[in-house]
Amino acid sequence: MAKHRGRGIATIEYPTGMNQNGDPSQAWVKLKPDGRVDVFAGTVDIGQGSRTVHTQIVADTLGVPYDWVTMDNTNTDSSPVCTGSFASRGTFIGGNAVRFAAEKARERVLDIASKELEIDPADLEIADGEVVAKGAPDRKISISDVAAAATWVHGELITGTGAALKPYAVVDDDTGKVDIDPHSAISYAACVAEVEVDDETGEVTVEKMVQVYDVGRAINPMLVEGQIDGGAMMGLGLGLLEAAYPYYPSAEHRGGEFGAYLMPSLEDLPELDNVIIENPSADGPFGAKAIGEMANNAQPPAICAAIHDAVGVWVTECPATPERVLRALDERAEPRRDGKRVIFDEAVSVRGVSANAGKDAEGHGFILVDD
Amino acid sequence: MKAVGARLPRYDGLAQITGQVRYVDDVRVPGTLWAKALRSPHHFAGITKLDTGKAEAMEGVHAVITKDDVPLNVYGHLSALGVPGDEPLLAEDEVRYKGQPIAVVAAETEELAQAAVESIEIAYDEREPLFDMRKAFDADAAPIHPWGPVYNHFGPPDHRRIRKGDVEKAFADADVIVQGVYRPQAIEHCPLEPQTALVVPEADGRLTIYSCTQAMYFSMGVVAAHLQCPLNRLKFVGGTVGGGFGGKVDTATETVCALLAMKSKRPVKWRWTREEEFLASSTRAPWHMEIADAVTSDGWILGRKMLTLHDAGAYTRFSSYGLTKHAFHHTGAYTIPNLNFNGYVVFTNRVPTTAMRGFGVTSVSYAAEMHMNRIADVLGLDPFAVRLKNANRIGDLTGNMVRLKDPSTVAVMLAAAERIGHELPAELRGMTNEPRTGELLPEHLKASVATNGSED
Amino acid sequence: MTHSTNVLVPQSPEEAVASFGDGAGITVVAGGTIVMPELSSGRLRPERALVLANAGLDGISAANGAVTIGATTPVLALVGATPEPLSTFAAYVGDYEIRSQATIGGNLCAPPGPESPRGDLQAPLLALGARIRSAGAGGERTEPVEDFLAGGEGRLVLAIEVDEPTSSGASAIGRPHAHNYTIMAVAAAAGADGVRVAVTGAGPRAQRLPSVEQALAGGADATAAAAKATDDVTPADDALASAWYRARMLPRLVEQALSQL
Amino acid sequence: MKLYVNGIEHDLETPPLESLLTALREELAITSPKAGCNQGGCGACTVIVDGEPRRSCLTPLAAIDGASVTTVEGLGADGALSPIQAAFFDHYATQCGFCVSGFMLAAHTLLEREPGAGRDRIIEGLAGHLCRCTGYVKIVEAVEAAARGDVDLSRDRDRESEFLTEGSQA
Repeated sequence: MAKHRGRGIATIEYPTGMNQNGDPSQAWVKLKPDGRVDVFAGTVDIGQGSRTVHTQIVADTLGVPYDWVTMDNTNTDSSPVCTGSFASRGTFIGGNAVRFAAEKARERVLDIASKELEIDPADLEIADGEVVAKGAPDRKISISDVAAAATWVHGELITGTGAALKPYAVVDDDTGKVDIDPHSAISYAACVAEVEVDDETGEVTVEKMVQVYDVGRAINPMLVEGQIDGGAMMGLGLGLLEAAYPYYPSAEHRGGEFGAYLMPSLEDLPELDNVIIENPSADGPFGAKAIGEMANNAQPPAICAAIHDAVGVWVTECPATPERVLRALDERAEPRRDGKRVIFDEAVSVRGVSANAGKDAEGHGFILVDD
Repeated sequence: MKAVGARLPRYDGLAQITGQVRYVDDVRVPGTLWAKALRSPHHFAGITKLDTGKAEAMEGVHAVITKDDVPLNVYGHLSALGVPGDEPLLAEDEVRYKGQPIAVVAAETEELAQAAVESIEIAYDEREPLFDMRKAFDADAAPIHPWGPVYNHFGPPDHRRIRKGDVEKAFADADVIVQGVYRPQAIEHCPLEPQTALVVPEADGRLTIYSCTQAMYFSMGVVAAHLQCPLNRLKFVGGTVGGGFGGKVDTATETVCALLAMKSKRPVKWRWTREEEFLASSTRAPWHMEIADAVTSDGWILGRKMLTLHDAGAYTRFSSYGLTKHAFHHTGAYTIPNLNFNGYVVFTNRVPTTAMRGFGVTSVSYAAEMHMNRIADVLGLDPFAVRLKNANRIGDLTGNMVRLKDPSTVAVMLAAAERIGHELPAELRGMTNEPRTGELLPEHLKASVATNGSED
Repeated sequence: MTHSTNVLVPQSPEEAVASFGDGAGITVVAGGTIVMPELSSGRLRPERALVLANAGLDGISAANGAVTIGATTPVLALVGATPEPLSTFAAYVGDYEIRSQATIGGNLCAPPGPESPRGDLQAPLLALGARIRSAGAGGERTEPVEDFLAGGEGRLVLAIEVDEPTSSGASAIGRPHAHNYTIMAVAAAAGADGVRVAVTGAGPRAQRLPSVEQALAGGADATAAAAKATDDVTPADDALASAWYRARMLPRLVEQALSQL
Repeated sequence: MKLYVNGIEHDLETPPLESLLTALREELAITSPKAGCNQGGCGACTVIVDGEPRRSCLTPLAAIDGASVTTVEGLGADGALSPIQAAFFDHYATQCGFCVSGFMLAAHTLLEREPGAGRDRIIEGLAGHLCRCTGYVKIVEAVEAAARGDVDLSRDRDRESEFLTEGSQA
């Protein structure tokens, strides 16, 4: 019996927002008479912390303390459209919606302040809850007083709406070419996994993962770390543990309870070393790109590369269960070499399984290199 | 700036740690009825008899619904985007996966609802299921849908294509061609909060829908379509979800509860058991990916041919969307000048697959990165070096002809190499994402990357 | 349906035995870890339920080299307080909360799960040659654990008696997963009458491995004896592991357990 | 059936073979224990029964007549956070929040059994609890901090007051 250690690398990219775009988020911001800020947006908080991120964006866009901002995302009567919390669109698209709304409200604050201070709005700036004349810091009015003046003197509601929508990108069905960018931004990540492989049981233990993420701007680093940590564990589950159909393609032996479904637990937790890079996007709120979805994409290939580094076999079917590792070790399959071709995995290819000689109706080959 | 960039606590953090966050099942409305579903015990079968009479007659049962009670029964999750609807809310004359809902009962208690479900008389004509997506192209493959086992609405073709450059020339010019097959499997979403909805019929005729959806407006559109009602008939209440990971983009319970609430004129709650979650909630899709790369001995990837099969399960849901996204990203974090990609959405008699974290791309990240490591191994090169050489750079064109503005392949790789102490030669250590020049702009890339007219 | 179930909560062992009677139509709730999901889901709808929480059937006592364990003794209490390999196996079960709630009697009587093995403790009890005292039709009786497992359904376990082995061994597949069932585990114990070896997870219930025991008795070393393990069992696929993998691992687990003797 | 829940005596109408979870959620409307599986497999329903952590979905009422039950609603005293709650808050040991009540109650009892428990004991002690999001890293960090006594108990439950004083990095 021997245990072998190995290290593997994977590098990935992931788009922000729905593929091909066309997925709006909208928001509404209003000020109470004391300057406190209400944000209405339909972004669902599925644990990623979108309420926190949205209120952070609004606070800094308006120039008010964070604890002045509340957010209602509870229903479709009060909140305008949000396409949904998926496709890593919350911070970028939902965040832009609240940013745009807050920018509009900010303009209204400056308008009212301008009337109160009798200074042109262009000569005013907002900082720490106060509207201050540029170059004359003693001439200022608090946003609380601006909101009060709007309410009781000017008979106005300080409010702003915002909508973020990139137009739908049309795909050419023959070539896949798009007419415009089909995403809002692209995030990148690298993962290095270190594993230990038991060549007698096939068991793989992930000892450590070093993960580097470019998220554009970490609006809330703690929440970003949560996504990275969580994605790492989900990626570990994908790479090593979980299978809805343990004998795929058979549909038999699906577990019906957690006790019979191998989900990552605390006992699987490796050492995680996270590095966040901030290479800002041009259009995202404060330069943000995205983090949520991509966070479980790099681990499965990194883990399987590490298995190869440790014991010299490629496990190309995820999860790399002890059985798959052992069978690969038993087989020690070498690729077939045919001229300059190096062919792995022939037996599981479409042509290896399908009866129709690997051609579709148009005669296109389901084999990678045509005969 | 103060708030942005700060490690602020969660907005709802105190509510969470004091047990005050209210998820759907925590909402209590007096007089609520409970829903239970009759689900298919077979993977594939015709329904030859369905009689809900006994269930309807049971005391304490207030509504039983079947396909006949749904104003628009067949709808698709992406119908609004023009993807043809193919999935009935409640089974029509066939069931195409084990666990597919056929009828749903609302009764005074969950036990009573379950007893009523068990009293429904139903008979099936079992058929041979198809589970292996690789066999969907066989002449004798089971026709799961009338149009066959492959989704055929990618414009005129029945598959998603990427065509870029001259892939045959790339393969002819290559020193080595590396082929491999990659097969990540289905997993469960397993949010700890099961699918749950509560629908309250209001006095003014509106329906208040307490939902665990990840997408309130999206789900509202789905419910309104099935009900054929205007949006202001519905008020979705949600925004707080006990985990989703993509599975709660499916509108799994809301529409059925709405129909039961309308029929019974009582609030109705449907909460799936964990057994139902494992049996009938959607999964991440299994994928089958074959890659052949034309490479040079020194590690340039000249071209890629790729075949992808996406196991949609029994109905499309988001599969066509996911496959297109997959196609757009099938070169990973690298620039490959010559491409030929064909991807198919294939139906099988599984629970429909749906979005899950990384949708469409998780699969291709696995395949492309596994393949990259194999290429490095076959060529005897450092996997960091091969990646850095082919890494996305500013101005590079992707497979769908998007000009990259700020790619970070180089930055994340160099940071990773430094963190683990992986030695790189100076020319790689000094790389940036700036546009290619010199040795990093070889002839094969000039033609299709730097001077292509499709920029911006 | 739990609403219509007649729930009996005996306050003494005698009352428990009387309430149980011949066991007809009765469901026993000891720790509840296996039976409660069945009741809550409505899959199990007993006429009567016997809740043993207050029946005084728990406790561990030792006398004359034998250890007597009350049927409702929590699995947690077995850890470090009962002979090996039972103690080690008890530590394999679930997590702290499951171990403190599940009972040895419940585990002994556990039916196989729909897609997983259960009843981890059956293997060490087989290896230790445990004696099971039970009540039910025909009154109380004490019988070897093999006989109880073969025909003990419908009986109320009162106590389990085991002897201290001269040596023991335990081995299990896989990293510990507190929320998953044990995939496969092997228990071995040496006593006056030789070595007994049993496996859990290789069939619907735990089984002894007579071919291994005979090989050992015939002088085979651990490796040679362990190679016989697959003669005695035919593992099956389930959600946790395939028959192939279990068959592959079984001799290794047996050898590991035997090497500890 | 009688229970003392968070110090208050309740005579229950829930049938005795129903689970403690059902009684808490459906009859008493104490909703912090969550029905993640009703199979004992996730730990989201864990509460404290007579000082010990228990899967409330696996506990029939008939087995605990007269017991004292503590949920997170009763964990802190008089509006103050308990150390484990403060630690979970400070270390962002929650994402969707569905599992957190079970984790905190299990951790609370773990630290009562083993004050000063180290990382390995914490992982072993909580390993039966699932967090799918999965915040295991920060959950362990939180419990480690509570074990060290490194928690700020002065925190006000009102979210106003705290936020920009400590987190800001300008």
